[in-house]
Amino acid sequence: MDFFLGHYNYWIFIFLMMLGFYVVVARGNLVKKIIGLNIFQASVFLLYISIGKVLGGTAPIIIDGYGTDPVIYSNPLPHVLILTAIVVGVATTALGLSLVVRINEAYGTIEEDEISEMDREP
Amino acid sequence: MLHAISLSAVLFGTWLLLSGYFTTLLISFGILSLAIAVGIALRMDVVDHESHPVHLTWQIPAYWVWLLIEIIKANIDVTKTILGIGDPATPTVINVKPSQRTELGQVIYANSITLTPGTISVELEDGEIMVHALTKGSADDLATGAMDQRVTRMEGGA
Amino acid sequence: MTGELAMIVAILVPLAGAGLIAASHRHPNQREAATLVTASALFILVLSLLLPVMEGERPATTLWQILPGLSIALEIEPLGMVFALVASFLWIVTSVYSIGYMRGHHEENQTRFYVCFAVAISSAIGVAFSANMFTLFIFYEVLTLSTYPLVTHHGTDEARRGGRTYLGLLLLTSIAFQLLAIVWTWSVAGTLDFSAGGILAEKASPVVLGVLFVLYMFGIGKAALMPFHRWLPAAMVAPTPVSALLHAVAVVKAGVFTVVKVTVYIFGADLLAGLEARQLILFVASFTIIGASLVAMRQDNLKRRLAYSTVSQLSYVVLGALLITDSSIIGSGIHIAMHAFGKITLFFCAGAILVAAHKTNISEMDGLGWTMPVTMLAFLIGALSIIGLPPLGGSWSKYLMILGAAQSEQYIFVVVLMVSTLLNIAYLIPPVVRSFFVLPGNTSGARPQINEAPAACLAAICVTAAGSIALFFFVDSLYALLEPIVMVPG
Amino acid sequence: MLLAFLAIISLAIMRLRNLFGVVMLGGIYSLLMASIFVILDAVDVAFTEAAVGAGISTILMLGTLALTTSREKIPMHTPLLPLVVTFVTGAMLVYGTWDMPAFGSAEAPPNQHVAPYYLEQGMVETGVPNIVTAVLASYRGYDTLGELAVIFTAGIGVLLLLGRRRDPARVPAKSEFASKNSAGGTETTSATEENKSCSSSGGTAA
Amino acid sequence: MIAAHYPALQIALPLIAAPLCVLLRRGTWAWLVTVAVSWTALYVSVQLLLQVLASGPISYELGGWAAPWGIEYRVDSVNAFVLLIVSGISAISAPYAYKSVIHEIPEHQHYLFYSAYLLCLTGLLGIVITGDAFNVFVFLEISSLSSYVLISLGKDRKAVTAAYQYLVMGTIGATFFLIGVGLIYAMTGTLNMADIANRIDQVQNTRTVLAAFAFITVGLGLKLALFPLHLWLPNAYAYAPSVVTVFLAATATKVAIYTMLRFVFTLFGTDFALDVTLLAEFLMALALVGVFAASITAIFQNNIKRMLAYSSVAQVGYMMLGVSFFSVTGLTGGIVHLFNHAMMKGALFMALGAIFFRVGSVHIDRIRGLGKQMPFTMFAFVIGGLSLIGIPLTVGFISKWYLILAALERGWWPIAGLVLLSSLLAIVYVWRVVEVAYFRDPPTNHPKVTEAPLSLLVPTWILVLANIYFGVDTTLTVGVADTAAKVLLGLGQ
Amino acid sequence: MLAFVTIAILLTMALALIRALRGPTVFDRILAVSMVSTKTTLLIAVVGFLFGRPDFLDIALLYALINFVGAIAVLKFYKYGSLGLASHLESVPAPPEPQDSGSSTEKPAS
Amino acid sequence: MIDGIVEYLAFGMLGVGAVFAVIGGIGVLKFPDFYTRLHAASVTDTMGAWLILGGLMCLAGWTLVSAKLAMILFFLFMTGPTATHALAKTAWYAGVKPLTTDPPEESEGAPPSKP
Amino acid sequence: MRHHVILRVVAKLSIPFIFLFALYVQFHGDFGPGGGFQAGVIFGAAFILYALIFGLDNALKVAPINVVIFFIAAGLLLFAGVGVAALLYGGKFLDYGVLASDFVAGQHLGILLVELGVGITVAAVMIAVFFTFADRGR
Ligand code: NA
Ligand code: NA
Repeated sequence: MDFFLGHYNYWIFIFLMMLGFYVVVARGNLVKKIIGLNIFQASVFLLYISIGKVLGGTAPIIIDGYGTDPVIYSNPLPHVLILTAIVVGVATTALGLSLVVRINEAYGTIEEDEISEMDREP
Repeated sequence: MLHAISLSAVLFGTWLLLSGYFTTLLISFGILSLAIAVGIALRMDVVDHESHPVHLTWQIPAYWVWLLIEIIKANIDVTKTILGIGDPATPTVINVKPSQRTELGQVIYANSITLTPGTISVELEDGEIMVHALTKGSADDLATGAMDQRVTRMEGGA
Repeated sequence: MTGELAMIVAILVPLAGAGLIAASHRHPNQREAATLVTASALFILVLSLLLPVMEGERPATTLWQILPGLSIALEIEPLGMVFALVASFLWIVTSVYSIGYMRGHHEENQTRFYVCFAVAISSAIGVAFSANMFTLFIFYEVLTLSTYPLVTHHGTDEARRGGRTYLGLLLLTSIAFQLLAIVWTWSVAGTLDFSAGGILAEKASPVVLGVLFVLYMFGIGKAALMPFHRWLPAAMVAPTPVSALLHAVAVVKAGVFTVVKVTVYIFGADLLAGLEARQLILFVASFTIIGASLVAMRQDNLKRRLAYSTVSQLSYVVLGALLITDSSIIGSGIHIAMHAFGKITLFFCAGAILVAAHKTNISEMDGLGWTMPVTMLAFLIGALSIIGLPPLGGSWSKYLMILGAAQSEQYIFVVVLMVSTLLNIAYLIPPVVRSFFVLPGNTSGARPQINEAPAACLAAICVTAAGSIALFFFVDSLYALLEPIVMVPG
Repeated sequence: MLLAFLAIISLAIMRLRNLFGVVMLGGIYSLLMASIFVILDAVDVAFTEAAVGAGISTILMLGTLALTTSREKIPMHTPLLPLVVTFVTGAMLVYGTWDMPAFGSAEAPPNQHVAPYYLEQGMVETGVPNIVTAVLASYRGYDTLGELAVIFTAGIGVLLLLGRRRDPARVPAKSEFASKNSAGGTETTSATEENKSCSSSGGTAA
Repeated sequence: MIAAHYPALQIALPLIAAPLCVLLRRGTWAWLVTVAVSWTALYVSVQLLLQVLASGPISYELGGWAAPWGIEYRVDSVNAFVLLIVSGISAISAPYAYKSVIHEIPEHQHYLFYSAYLLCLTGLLGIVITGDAFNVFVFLEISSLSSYVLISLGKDRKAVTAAYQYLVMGTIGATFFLIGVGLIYAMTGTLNMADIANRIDQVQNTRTVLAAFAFITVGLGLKLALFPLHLWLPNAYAYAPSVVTVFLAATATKVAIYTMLRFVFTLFGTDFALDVTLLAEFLMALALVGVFAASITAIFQNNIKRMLAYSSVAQVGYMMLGVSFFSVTGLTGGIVHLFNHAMMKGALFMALGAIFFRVGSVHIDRIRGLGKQMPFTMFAFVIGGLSLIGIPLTVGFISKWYLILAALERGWWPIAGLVLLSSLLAIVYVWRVVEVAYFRDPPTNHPKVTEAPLSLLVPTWILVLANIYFGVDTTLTVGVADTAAKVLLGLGQ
Repeated sequence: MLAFVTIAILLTMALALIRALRGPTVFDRILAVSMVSTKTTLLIAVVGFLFGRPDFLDIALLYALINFVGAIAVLKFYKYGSLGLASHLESVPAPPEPQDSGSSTEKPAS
Repeated sequence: MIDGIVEYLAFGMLGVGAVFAVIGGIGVLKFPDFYTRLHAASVTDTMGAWLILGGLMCLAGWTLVSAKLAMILFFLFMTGPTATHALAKTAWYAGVKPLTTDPPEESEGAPPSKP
Repeated sequence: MRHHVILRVVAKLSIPFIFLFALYVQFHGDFGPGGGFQAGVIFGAAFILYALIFGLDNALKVAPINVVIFFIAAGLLLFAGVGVAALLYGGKFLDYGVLASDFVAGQHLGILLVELGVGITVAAVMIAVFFTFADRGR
């Protein structure tokens, strides 16, 4: 039971991850794929952040310097990493969407099947 | 200019409240920040009587208090409707003609309508506000024009 | 000039010639002059090396070490000397012939032809002078690549198809088998140097050695062991001088030369004697000798018939080398030279017939002996040399091989050699007979007009035919030259 | 609970074919994420998620839909392979969690090894009480430099992909006009007409 | 003094140059900056390699923070070699870019193009030089994002689709990598590679580490186009602008392979990879299947760039095959092939770029008769092709040599045979081109074509000659690769 | 009490979520988004108190400040089909061509 | 004493606010059409939000925290109805017809228009 | 959308506050949540709001695209420049400690500048991205 309580949140992240991943690989709509990627990445962010959580801890912003009263802080390192990862995710999304726009301009559709159909014809 | 100065003052106050650090460094940052904010705002041409109604400053609190009471009453009405113990929902669309002279006044009126649960201003165009009301009752209340007069009075007080 | 330097220069001279030829592509006369001058220079250079080698000198030099134990190095030993001599001499003759042929036939892209030819000769010399298997392999591949444009010279669909088979099979065998064998040899022996007695003794298990041996034998695709012989007939689409180059001067000779080298210097007779795989290859070679002869008999196209003849003749060399008796090995070495002269004569004749009479099939050659007497006589000489009748060079090599087979009491190969001789007669003599004794039916009995090939062609034909005869008489010195290769030190 | 919401929203996003609706649900997703980050003590991360979610993500998506279409078509192919791939990946991850330290454990290696140094020394060494900032900008400032380069890349990437060449002849005329326009709070009808024709011609020219 | 900061400069220079290009706003100036920076980067990487060879690994603590708290650069002979490859290719393709870019990209985009190019360079160098697992991710994304952009600038509309595909696959790969790093972090509490290597022993037999290993391998496999994760690559390379193809084909997958080597050997350790996972068997099978499948596909391509792109997938197979032997020889072969493949593919794609410059197409029908019309370009292509096949005296031969040797060392001679057989497939596709270019007459309905300009030819021939030079003089390449292999296997310094 | 409030907010969120899932029009979904956004603002504020870390209020303030930008983008999207049009084009009547993208009453595809 | 009163006041406000919020949420589920749901939503956005924020302010007392809460309150007050208005307007333009009592009709199906 | 009176007025009112808030976030990243990235996004959001309501042309007049592009580059250069400055002062790349006489003060200064660089580039990129998308649609 302890094991379950200590890990079930990971499994939810994994479920989310798989949902996002499934959307990316199974869906033919290019915007939907990007959204799937976002969900996929977001769940990884959650995974990282939960790794850094310390039960009974608080946000790693030092309160009143270092008093005598020991305060437990959560691990700041995953936060830092995920800040970077979020930014990277946003950048990827922006680029991906611009590509989708360009594809739509070039093909008149954003459905993968239709695009590959058009590419197949000479 | 007046607007710019007053905006600066308000922003500076906001900065102090937000910051909570009263060191030289951070206050200088505050001044720098408000300079940037005001500068861009001026460049955007968003600093005028509409955005910064200094002329209304003293009328506003009184109106707010009144509005607050109205909102509470309206909240209770809508809550009752939701819980099925008050008037049943009888959606209505009505048009009201605001009596305010300025667009700002009309905006305040329209937003007040929206803020009050049970009525929503859908469109403000050509000096007419289209309102969607949850119940006939709230539509009728609005039609009495009490709120309209309050807003106009506040506007006129300047 | 020291021997070391001369070796390097010998390889560079044809390359420089190629440059000269390319540079004078706008002036055909200059270009041909460049070819001839280069060829002569090369021959003289190679000849200058002959005496020291006969006296036992072994000029050697390492040019470059690519990896430890893996270097580009040159060394002259008797077998290579023979090959180099043959190749460089025949280049002159072939050049003369080519000039006549190419002009007479109004071929295009002649500059490319001569350039590639020169590069091919350079790599043939490189093969001859290689001091280790790696160096040999490099020149072997350059030879393949430089002859490819020659094979596809006409650029027709047929030519490209032929070229594809040519390149495909040669690269397939050399890369898939030979290279594997080379790397393997290097990884077990740590060296690839040709050294008397071989380098593989006690370096690997008999199974590995057997596999290696088979890989080598089939990997040397230019030796055209069945079933990897198809490239040779396919390459018949090329202009005739090219066929001459392929069959007599450079390509197939490089193949069998490599076989002998591998046999003698990589494995060594002693090691090979105990190898089961040797028997296997002996039978493959025998099969090739007989099989190719049988196929040759059925060919009406003269060049194709000659091509299958070559396939068959190459396996003589393989057979001779693998019988691993002194006389058979020397015999196979001699056969490289003998066959070169014989076969080049035959090809020259075939080309002459094409240029002068525009005929390619044997069935069309009735009475041709009377219009092209010189050519057909030369053809007869060449054919007899291939068959192995005295007083022609080919008789010696065949004799030495049969002797070797008998000495080692492998009589079955004696039988093979005898039967194949009969077959040789069966496919090489009919063209001659037809051309002289069968008269074309539709002529009105009038004596046909003499209509020989261009003078340059004719001159070349005479030289090689004469060479075939001369070799019969100078075989002693050839034997003496080659003798050291079977002498294992210690 | 929030996690459950998140799962439900994700499922809905997956199934909904109206991309506009999907974008809206994406907005909710972001809000839920921010809340969860707050609860997991990752305030800075939550702040970032909030800023991105409210400030740019939705708008960017809408911008894309405006330029493309907002209807997703029903895929023709069978999703068997994706299902398998997804399932295998998920199974691998679940397998991987088996030996992971329990959620929130202070004894987990990440909370024992490097991080304590930051928490103990970070403020002393950098003078910054927000340890996340200290690590972000100083200890791992190089990561942040890289992150900025990523943003920069995306910026010039979008400009390269979608940026249009501005017609030099058109810009001054236009801006002059526009400044006249915005100087007053309202504009005249004739100005509206003129400006309209101007912008439409500019649009086709580019 | 400055020598101590070479590691920092290696990355900082292109990173600073990228925004500088944007500020300059002029294509030509941006190009000049790009050339200058590329050559300086090459100089720096040469210096680094010399330093490493002379005095062992270099550690550079960014921000002055000691590892594992700060981010550390760690240069040893493995990554110094890869740095050299990347910056060397950049130094040669930057001059090449000038005319090619003018020809293929609208003028007002030039400065942004060079900026993106420099960012890509920064990203690739950054991945290689860093000693921090998460930092790898960041620089991976810099290089990836800029690659997506660069690829999408190709003239064909398929370029955009290809870029999109790459973006999706690349992001999945990067996210997998991120998951892997996260799991490692969860188990070891650190991100510094050296520190991970030390601490992972205690948790080596956990399922989490195994999962981390799987995710990192698959993630990087996507990036390095390991069969069957290569689907993004052919179109991306085929439709990108010429110089982008040259640069990416010669560097991007190499860097991903390097990263995989680093993780498998240095972080997880050879024992783990061999004992706990079936990596060796898996890699070998994938590599071989990949080599054959990709080579066969390449044969059927009519777009030559696409053909060479498939060939790249096959070549990745060779590199991974070398790795899968887990021996010094095999690894040496794999690493030396990193270098060699960069040389040959660089030369081949440059020649194709020159053809595209003149002909406007790289379709096989359009190169008819080019052997005569563009003799130098086509001859460069032929030599590059020979190198690809593995003809002696070219670099391709050296690679094959080591791969075969590694197989034989293990006694797996059928694998050696397969390697050689697969070279024959290369003959087929290379020769298709050669045949058409030399033995077909030029099409009559197209204007006459002339030889490519010198600014394209010279870089092409530099690489062609490098193919020969390093095929003959292997002291540098094999020497360093051998050292690197020993370092990775923990046998050397 | 703060815990109770937290639960109430979560409950409200859940209700809004159900609305978001049910639709039926996209506007119902937007409405749900806007509700969730206010609830998130509150939730973060309350949680900040619950944890004794009022620093969190900055996030709530952020939401309060810029959440309506999204709503305006939606308006712009629906009214002009583009985010870039200038205001003065508003008077141009929109072509009444029906567009299925924003169509109402669609349910998640099954 | 004062503290106690303020605390009770705070709890009272929080509790009532929470109740309003939930009821509004129920309304959003229960009401028949989009516009009526908007009304229900505004209950949560006004009373719900204000009372909760007000309660927090009481808890915080005269501190900067309260000031921040006040700012949140102010901007919710400003932007909340703006968003609601924008939404109603959008729906209106998109052709979502309100359900009116006089002729009871199902009018949600009207497709919105987008130029 | 200038005729959307309500929106216009509210936007005018809130934009200065959003700017101020963005800058507050920028300069208080040391003490509380936030920092350059968040500030940049918020700053960009204010511009986006302006562009949504007052039109892209007006927004481009306030922030011409070339100026925006300049800032995109400038922020990154500022960050990297701090790194190089550290080199010149004799420290390692990005070692802010050497930037001032006191190590901690140097760190503080470095963090401040670096975050500023992040903020500038992020804001400019957000604006540029929005402008580009919006511009494409007309
Ligand atoms: Na209302
Ligand atoms: Na921060």
